[in-house]
Amino acid sequence: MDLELTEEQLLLKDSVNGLLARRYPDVVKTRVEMMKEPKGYSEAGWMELAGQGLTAIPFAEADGGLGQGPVEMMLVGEAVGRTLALEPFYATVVLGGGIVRHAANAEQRAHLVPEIAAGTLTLALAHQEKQSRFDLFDVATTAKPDASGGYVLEGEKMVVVNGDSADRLIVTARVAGDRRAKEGIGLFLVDGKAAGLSRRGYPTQDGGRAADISLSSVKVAKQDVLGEPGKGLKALERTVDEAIAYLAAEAVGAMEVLHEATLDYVKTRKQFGVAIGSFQVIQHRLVDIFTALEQSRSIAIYGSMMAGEDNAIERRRAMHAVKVQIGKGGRHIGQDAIQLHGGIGMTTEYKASHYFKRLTMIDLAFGNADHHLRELARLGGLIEASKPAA
Amino acid sequence: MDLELTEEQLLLKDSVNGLLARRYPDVVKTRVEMMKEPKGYSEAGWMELAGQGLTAIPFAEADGGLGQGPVEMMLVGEAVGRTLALEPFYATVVLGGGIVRHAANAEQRAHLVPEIAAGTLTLALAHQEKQSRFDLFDVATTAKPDASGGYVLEGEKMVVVNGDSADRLIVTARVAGDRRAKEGIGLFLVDGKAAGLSRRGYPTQDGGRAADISLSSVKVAKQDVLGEPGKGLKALERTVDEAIAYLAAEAVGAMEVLHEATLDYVKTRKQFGVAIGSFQVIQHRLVDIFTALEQSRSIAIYGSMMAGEDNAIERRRAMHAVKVQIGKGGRHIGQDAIQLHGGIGMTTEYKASHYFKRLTMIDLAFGNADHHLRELARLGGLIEASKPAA
Amino acid sequence: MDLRFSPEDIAFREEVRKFFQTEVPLAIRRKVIEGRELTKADIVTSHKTLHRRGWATPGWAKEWGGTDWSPIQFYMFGEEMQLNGVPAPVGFNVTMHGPVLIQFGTETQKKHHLPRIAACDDFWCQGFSEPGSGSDLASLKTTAVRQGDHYIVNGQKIWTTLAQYADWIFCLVRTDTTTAKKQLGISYLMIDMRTPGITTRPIVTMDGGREVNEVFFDNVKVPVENLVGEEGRGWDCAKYLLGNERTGIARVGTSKMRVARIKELARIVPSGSGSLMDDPQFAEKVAAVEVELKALEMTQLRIISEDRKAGRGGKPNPASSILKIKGSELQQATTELLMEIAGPLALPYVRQDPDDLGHNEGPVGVDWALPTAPQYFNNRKVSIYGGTNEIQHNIIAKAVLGF
Amino acid sequence: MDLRFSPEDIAFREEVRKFFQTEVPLAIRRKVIEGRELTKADIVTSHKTLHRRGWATPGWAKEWGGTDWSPIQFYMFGEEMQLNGVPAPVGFNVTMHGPVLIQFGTETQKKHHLPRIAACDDFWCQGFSEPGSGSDLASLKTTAVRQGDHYIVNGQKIWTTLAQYADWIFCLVRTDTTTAKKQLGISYLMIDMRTPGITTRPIVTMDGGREVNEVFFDNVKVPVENLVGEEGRGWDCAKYLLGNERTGIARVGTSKMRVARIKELARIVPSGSGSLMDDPQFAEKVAAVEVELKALEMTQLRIISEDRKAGRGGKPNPASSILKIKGSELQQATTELLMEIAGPLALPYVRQDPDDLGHNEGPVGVDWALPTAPQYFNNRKVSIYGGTNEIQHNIIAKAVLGF
Repeated sequence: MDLELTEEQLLLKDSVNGLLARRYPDVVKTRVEMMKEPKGYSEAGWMELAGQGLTAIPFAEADGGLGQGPVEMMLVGEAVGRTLALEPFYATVVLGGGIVRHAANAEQRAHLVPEIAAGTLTLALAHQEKQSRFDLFDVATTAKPDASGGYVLEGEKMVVVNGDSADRLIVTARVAGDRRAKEGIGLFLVDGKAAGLSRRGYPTQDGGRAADISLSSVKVAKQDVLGEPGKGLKALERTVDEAIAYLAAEAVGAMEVLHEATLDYVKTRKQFGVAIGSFQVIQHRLVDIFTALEQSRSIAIYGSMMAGEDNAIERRRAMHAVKVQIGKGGRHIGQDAIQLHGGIGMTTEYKASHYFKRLTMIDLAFGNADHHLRELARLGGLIEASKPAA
Repeated sequence: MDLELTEEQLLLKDSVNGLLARRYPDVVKTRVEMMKEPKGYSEAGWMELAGQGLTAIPFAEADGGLGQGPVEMMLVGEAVGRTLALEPFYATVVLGGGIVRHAANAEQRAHLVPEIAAGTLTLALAHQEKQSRFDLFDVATTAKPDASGGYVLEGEKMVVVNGDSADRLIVTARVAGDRRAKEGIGLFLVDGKAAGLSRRGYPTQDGGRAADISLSSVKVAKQDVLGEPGKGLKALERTVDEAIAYLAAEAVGAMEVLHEATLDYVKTRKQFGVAIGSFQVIQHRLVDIFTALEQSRSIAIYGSMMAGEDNAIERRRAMHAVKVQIGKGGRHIGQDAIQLHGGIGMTTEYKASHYFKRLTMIDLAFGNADHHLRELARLGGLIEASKPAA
Repeated sequence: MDLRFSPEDIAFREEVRKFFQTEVPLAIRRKVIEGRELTKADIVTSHKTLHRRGWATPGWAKEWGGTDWSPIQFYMFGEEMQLNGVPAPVGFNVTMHGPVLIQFGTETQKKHHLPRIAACDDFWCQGFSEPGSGSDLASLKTTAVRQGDHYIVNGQKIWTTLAQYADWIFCLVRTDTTTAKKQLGISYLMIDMRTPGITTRPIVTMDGGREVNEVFFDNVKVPVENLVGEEGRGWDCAKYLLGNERTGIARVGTSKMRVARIKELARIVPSGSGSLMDDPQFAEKVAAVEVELKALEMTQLRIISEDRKAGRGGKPNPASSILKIKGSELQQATTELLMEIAGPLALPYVRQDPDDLGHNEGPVGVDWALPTAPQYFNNRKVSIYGGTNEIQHNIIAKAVLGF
Repeated sequence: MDLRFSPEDIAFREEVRKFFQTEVPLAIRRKVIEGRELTKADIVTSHKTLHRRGWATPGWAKEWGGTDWSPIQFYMFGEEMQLNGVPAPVGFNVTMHGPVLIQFGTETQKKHHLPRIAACDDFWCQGFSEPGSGSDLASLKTTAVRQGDHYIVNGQKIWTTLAQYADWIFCLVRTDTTTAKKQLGISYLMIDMRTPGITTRPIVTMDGGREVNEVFFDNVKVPVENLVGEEGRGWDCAKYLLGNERTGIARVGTSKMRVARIKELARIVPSGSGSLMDDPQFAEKVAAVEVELKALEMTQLRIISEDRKAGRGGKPNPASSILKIKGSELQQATTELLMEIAGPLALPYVRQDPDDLGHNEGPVGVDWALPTAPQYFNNRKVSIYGGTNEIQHNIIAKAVLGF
């Protein structure tokens, strides 16, 4: 049991924090500039992340990655959360990369990983549908085999994060079974410019970009079918579990900034001639924010420890717990940070609202706190019932 | 719409408050004396309540009552809550009297009501069973018809409030159907000294008394069968709805005292040289207690208004809402009152704990807050869904 | 004690409801119910519709176009307005500046302004808050220096709601900077927004809305006849204004309307085998809100009835701070539940203004889900404005609990 | 960074668990798990069992019978103790007075007292709080006046836990009433409870328990050799004592044990068609506690690891106030859930003491349900003692957030 970071991890932490702090000297101003970019982020910035090797972190060295793990991903997530960085690390490396790692065969990985690592290939995961809400297995989009051993996709996908600009999309589609069957889901690699694919991009509530995507007889070549068709759910679920651990770290980074900003604000903002931080009620609210932050940090660490767990049930239990705590903590800290800032907290000109909105959308990603609480309860929770006395 | 009390109601309020305040000059001391009494309350006090006509309030004038309603019962409940009076008004008039009013025939009422009104007959409702928890219809005790048109009872009842001393018990027993069938429940009037009936009395957590009761071939004469056997659930549910409205008023009375006591304590108790009430955090906690009290008072009034509602579903919805708010409010105020009192709040020598414990047990009576929240949700809540736009 | 309403009151409610449902355009009412933004035209149209019926200024003195409704009828009117998604008459006109003029204005001021205020021929806004003064209003710094028959106004106001729509602004300004007590030396001025030297800058709130603004005054000439009340006694006007319409702040009707909307939408959103409304956890969260709301409604009725008995006029009942605290909590809880229904579909940000950032290749998303996140974000303000909930706690602690 | 425990640590945990489960009588452990009261004999038996194994005083210096466990092993030992319902060694002996003697005592005092403390041959209790001084400990008034080779002690202590079992009491007394700073002038005395002039009165708590007492001192003669540390420097001992064992206060193991008990009982209680544990609402309430508990466990491990890194000894990490706040909330949440399982069956009050009020014709009620309400009531204390949660907030505000 060791909760200290290794030398390498400390170095990574410093370098990624340094890089992003340099790229986002003023979070609000930088985001405003990026939103004007066609892709909603700076391509130069993206190449810089790749240049530092961040995009290679989770991939096996054999495939052209750095062979690092969830702790390293946690360190990146926390830095991204502190700066609300808009580069598509989450869409490309966490989600797209996760599917590649867990579903693609060696040949496909040998082809894809070096490109991802180099920053020359961006990905997006197109799984959400209008009706599917938080159920990954709820897939109405269909994939029909064609003569060439490939497939033809038909359907609608929604709020695909960075789906408007991703070079290639990973689309979930059904090769068998009815809409909510857990079997019969395939994972397909589709070019963003493929014939029959149309995407309508838009900004998101948290300052990023996403797209709604229509697929009408979109052809997928044999070599772009990831994993055994029909058996895709397992890889998808494992990827989402890793994404939850990553999002937890990102949330903790955002909570840190809100805690610092609010603490700083109440110590300087004067009302009735004194700093509002001199009121005991305000001080105790900050203590509760600090407590929620530390509890969230603890669960994020737990998440990064469990993200690598091979037992899917144990991993799922842990991620349910992570998402519950992160959702509650983020909501508490976000709402209170706005409240304690007062009017200025409501504005887009000041940073607090940007962090609050990001935390709100992290809670809605892959199931909010109450959804995961329900699922955790269904799995029997974390602790075994005791045995009746002999 | 009028939320003012009538002249008569104001008079009743003053007299019952005056009477109980006189009988309970020091709540803790008086309770300690009463607990030494064989019945756990002062029989003289009980006769005094009857002498003031309180025991006649809800009964029809034709039957020998005062023909008053839920508002008058609310006024008594609030006064009882303020003094934690131990006289068996709840067991005899609210519960027992409720069954008599809703199930007994004219002849039975003509016989029973004058005795209840005179204070010469005490009752107890024996419905709870080991397995039944909060389900009134869950009845394993059986009633088999005998040749004389009467019945023979067999079974076990638990925590029958004032069941150790009541002159007569109203026992729920099954004449037909399985344990959880809503049909087939009968209501039977049984003498406390009946052959085959044994009761084990004990003090309760909130300072009253109750009994566990065994019934082994207990004979019930024809004239002691209340209402049509097998159709007893309706009257039982209506009685319990009225009991919930009454308990809400009692809870509000107890909350009032805790609010006053805590406010008084923090204004006088000194720490670090100043009254702890000078700390803003303490002041805001008292504000939250005050708010919970007023919200609970509001729902108790609502409850008394709806207790007379004939539409069983509407009445039930309302009582679910009442029990939810009362349970939450009582828990919040009770726990915070103890916390703000500190060590002294933990002791039986000081009154706060007595009110806290009573509020705790009121929540557990006939379903706690979360139970009623679940049931209210199952009934679709209080507000209709809006229609989609034309 | 009797919860039932009299036949007269029931008839009144029917009449009001029928009017709202038949006379106020459905398109406008749907916008309110669906949580979409209103245009100035929507607000004014609704206001004028009510004005034609004599219902835009029910609380005013009869001679100036008020009604003789009972407190219950006022309550019913407000609740039906909210239940049916009717935009309230412009509050700056009707519940803020109008009553101040009636109480403190000269005959000339009343004769000229009140009819235009009532009819919303002029759209008013409120110039109270300043960057330096949030909850501490009396510390305001905008100055008005007497120069012949004008005041020269310099300074800045902030959080000025709908200033971009306004023809006039009523302002608190400092006419005397030498007074010891900072409440003194404040005056209440009416300023024509078209006067040279006034510039308005929108403040974009996190929902992308442009409700609030900064208003800058650079040597703005205001005729002295636009002074309301005595010079230096503007604080009286402010106190009077802030004391009005306390019970309305609970917005019980709005929250009821949202609960109904929550149930409508949660039934069309699939969850597991059924709809989200079939999920016990979600249904119980909604029910918990309904219980609080019922208690709050009763608390509001109790305060109305106590105030009536005590014959309180505009004077606020300190207990009504409960209405502000609980009312805002419930407005926030209901908007949060609406966003939860949308779930991942709440993510798209649909531009609200031409100069908004990010290009949008819509139509995107699911129509009903799009306003849910902005509405949730926007409603964070209700526990901040009009005295934060922390301030409301202080008020109760002092005025009710005697700390 | 690695959550997995080393093989050595896992072996250690196994060894500890096996010892607890085989050596500490099951009857005693069941009492703890079922929330029943322990007798003095239970406590002493458990203490002596651990002492025989050398595990009653693991935190002491090795020369006095301590161990060289790593922080992780201390954590595992404490958690296994709680998970298995093993009564902790008497805290007054082991984590309070013992360490103070080792730090501040004379060789004679150590040689005479430490072995008896470690073996629980003497049962100690703590005389700090006084009626006038709750959280404000330094304002204590009990006096000790030097008279030859004795101190004459007069005054009163309150909330003295298990004084009725105690052979000795360690007290803070005022030896100098003239000092400006009230922390000065306080001394730390060891007093034999059999000394004439000491009377103990039980304070019955709302659960009917008699854990705490008032202790009165009426001209009690205490030999000067029972002074620990210098006269007037008792505050140093107090600070040192209060700083020890901060991470233990989270009682994660106890709450885990209770969650397991909750699940055991909720499965045998019928609710609707199934068991209470099958009810989603109840199951979700339990799960919510488990999540908080997991986060708290990680927070505790982080603080242990930080303290180890920072080489903090007894000095408390201010962040450990989080452990007190969250730990007490979870102890209260779990006992409340246990009472909810009992529901109406929690009502019977089974007398705990011969002089208790109300006659009882038992056997009554359902055995497992009877302790649930008293346990809930009793646990209201955990957010009060050892510095109320409000005080813990003040500590974090000051020491961590720099207010």
